[in-house]
Amino acid sequence: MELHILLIFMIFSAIVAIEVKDLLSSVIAVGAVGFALCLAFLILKAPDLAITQLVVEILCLIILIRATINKDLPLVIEGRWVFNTVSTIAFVGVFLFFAWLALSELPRFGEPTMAVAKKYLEEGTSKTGAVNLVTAVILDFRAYDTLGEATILFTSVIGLMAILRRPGRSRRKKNDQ
Amino acid sequence: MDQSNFIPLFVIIPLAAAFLISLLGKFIKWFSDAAICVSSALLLWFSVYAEIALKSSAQGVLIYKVGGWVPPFGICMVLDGLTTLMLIIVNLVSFFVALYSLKYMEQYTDKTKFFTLFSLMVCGMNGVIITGDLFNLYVFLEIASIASYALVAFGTEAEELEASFKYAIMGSIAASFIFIGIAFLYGFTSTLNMADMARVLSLKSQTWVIPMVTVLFLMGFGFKAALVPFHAWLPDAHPSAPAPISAMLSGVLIKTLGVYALIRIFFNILGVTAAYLSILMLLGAVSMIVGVILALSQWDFKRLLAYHSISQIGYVVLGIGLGTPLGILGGLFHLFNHSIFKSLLFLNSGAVDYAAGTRDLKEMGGLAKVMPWTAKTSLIASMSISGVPPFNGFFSKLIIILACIQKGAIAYALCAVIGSILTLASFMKVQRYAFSGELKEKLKGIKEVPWVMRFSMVGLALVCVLGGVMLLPHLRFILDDAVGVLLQGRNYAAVVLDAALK
Amino acid sequence: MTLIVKTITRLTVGLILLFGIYIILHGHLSPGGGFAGGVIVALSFVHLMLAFGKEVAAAKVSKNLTSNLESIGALMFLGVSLLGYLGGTFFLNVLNKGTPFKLMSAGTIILSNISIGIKVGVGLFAIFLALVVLEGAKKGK
Amino acid sequence: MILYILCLILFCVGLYGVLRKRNLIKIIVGLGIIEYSMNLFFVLLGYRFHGRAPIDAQDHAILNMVDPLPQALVLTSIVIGLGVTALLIAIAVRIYEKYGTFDITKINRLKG
Repeated sequence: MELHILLIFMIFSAIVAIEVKDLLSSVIAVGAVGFALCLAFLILKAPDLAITQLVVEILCLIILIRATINKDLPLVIEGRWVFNTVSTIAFVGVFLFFAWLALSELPRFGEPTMAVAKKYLEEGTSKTGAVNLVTAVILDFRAYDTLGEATILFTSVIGLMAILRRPGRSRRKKNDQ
Repeated sequence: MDQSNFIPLFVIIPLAAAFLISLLGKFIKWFSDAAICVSSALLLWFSVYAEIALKSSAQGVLIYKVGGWVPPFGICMVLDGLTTLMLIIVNLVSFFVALYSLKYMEQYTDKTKFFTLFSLMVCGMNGVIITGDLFNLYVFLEIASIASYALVAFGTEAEELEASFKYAIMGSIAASFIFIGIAFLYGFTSTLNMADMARVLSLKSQTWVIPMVTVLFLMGFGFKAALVPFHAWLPDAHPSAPAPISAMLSGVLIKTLGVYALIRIFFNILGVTAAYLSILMLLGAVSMIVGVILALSQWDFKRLLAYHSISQIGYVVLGIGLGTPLGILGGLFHLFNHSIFKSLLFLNSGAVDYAAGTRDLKEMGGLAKVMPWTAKTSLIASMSISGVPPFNGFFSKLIIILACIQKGAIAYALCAVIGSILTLASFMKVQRYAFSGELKEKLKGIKEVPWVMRFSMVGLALVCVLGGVMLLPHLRFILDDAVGVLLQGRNYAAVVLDAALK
Repeated sequence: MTLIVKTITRLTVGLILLFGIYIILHGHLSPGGGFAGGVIVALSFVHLMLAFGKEVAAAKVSKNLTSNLESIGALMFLGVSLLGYLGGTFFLNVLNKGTPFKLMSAGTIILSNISIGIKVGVGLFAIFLALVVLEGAKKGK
Repeated sequence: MILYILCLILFCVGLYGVLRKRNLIKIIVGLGIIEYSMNLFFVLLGYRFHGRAPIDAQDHAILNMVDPLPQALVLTSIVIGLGVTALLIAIAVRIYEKYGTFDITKINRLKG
């Protein structure tokens, strides 16, 4: 039940974050969604994710606030809003309807099949020596994924440095001279 | 196990190169150039070696169990016919492009960051190709995508940043669709290994899960492959990138992340039916026609090429969507050919940009006199892309059209012929305005590009001319193995799991 | 920032850093691990910077140091994965698994956690530096 | 079931924000919401009623743990989200510098 309330709260804050005119308020509202998500992870018995989500959320908020502060706040003028609203609602309706059909064939909520995960639960500690089975999965059974994950962060740091460097070109084009 | 020990090297080599370049490249001037050359040459060698190793293996598929965990509990790498074909394509193109960018990238600052990102992008593509695990595919797809977002904006001019932002947003939405699709599949099958997933899917009955997942993957990978309703980012992103990166993006990235992942998942995991195939054919035909029509009115050299990428991807998807052995053969062969001649064309456009400093076709003219190498290689590439015999593009287009007729899809065959004619017209325009005619006064002083850039263009042009030999009986096994992998459908599960348990 | 903020920062920043290191080292025993711990380590430095001002920070910390450390962290993780080749397979957990519930257990997992912690901590701090401090400092003028 | 649908509604809200808003920061915020919703969706799939966190205890065996695999995958996905967000903010900051606005109706030198 508490999950339902949290999710409704998240949807509400998300709508606020999308619709509010002030950029700072928008960023703070999305922070609220993130912290609610962190609580949801705790309720879903995922403490690793809750910690990670919490700290990542803090970092994202700091960066987003510093990036948006003192920047312009353009008026959002939506053209053709009737058409847009109708098409959006139609898309969402179709998407949710088919998702509902497909979801009803999945195992019911709270009773996953766990074909592969059963083995992790049974043998994880004895085979890897790690007590925290999530760590056992990410750093032993699926460590190759984690290599990819570390590489993604590396890529985005290098990419960010590359984008922020100036000047970008060392030689001006000839016809500009 | 011994036989397959080299498979992780396809990821380890570019990763190690990327990390070392970013660490040492700042202190040692020549290090980044040397490292990128060595790593791409090694990768090319290993992808040829993979073909040999696969040929000599007993089961026709090599499995590498990462960390020694038996699939589906760990991640495994799968090397089969389709994988080796894709590896050869990616590493061949990236080798020539790496050589080309040694000189070309001197126009930009901070070459070490460029080579780091380039290496990471190659690593991501190789990872996508060799993995046998669905979530791992997603992770490596993101590596390649993030590297490409950053590389599109590498020049940090306003247009480049704008294109990169658009591309990153579209790409992230596509990735989120793929992620939701993977979540659905995981919820249903409770496994992530592609072979195991195919096995479970063929055992459990369902009516709506696979259609839902199909649509999600079609949107996700369709974005990455720039099929027509999802193509809006491509004509901005590809021309904005530096020329070597345009060559990589158009030449191999959209094929690896889009077409390869799409067909691998559709054919080998979800299982294809006539309905899905007809969707693929329709998307392919629409992309083919719309892309080429949009290309006709372009005057920017690189934008024109980018629109042609959409059109040519349409050929590939149409050929594969036919679902017949001949059609798939044509589609895969065209995939190979297109990656060669499209990268060559983008390198040509980069050479023109490097020497003459313009991308506008109206400002060029008579460049054949001052840049003979560029002009000749671009003529070869133009003939290839328009399907003029005896260049490689002719054979693959012919096979696709024949396969259409064989299957009775005359309308699609007509579309393919019309698309080809329009392509020819468009490239006649390029040749006419850029290379032939009178040399303009402003362009009198320009020189041919340096020899490394010429070398990569000539190398790719040679592959274009000789591409047809892939159809000879001795070399045809490369393509036939790849076709066989797709045609086996969900038997992929049995083949891979058997080989993994040995 | 005011004196209150600076004083409290002096008192707490060490604790945050220690907590991050604890999270990294106990990744295989309790929730957390290299990634979460790395972010906490990065946040402790971010905290310091936000309190003591960007001018001081931008002058003191060089961007080269962070990016070098990050590459080293990434290389370390790749090295841990290559350690598996000692046992014959990429990413094999070759080291002694030890007894569960002890700090020194789980073979290579603890090494991976440390290298990811370094990489993530330094990488995110580099993002913060580049995006907030250096950009912000330039804007402020 | 209702939880899954609520989660997908959150996804749609994010998608609406990305596709319909004109401000770069709003678009990034929308993408963040999409990432939250897809992470939550995956974790929901692994939940078991009356489950325990997947960490062994020293003195007694814990039965009925939740599925650790989605948690491991979502951990990866959170990092991917962070990387993409950081990169997008960098691009947005540079665009702001070049154009002096976050409004995409004014950022249209490319024809599309």
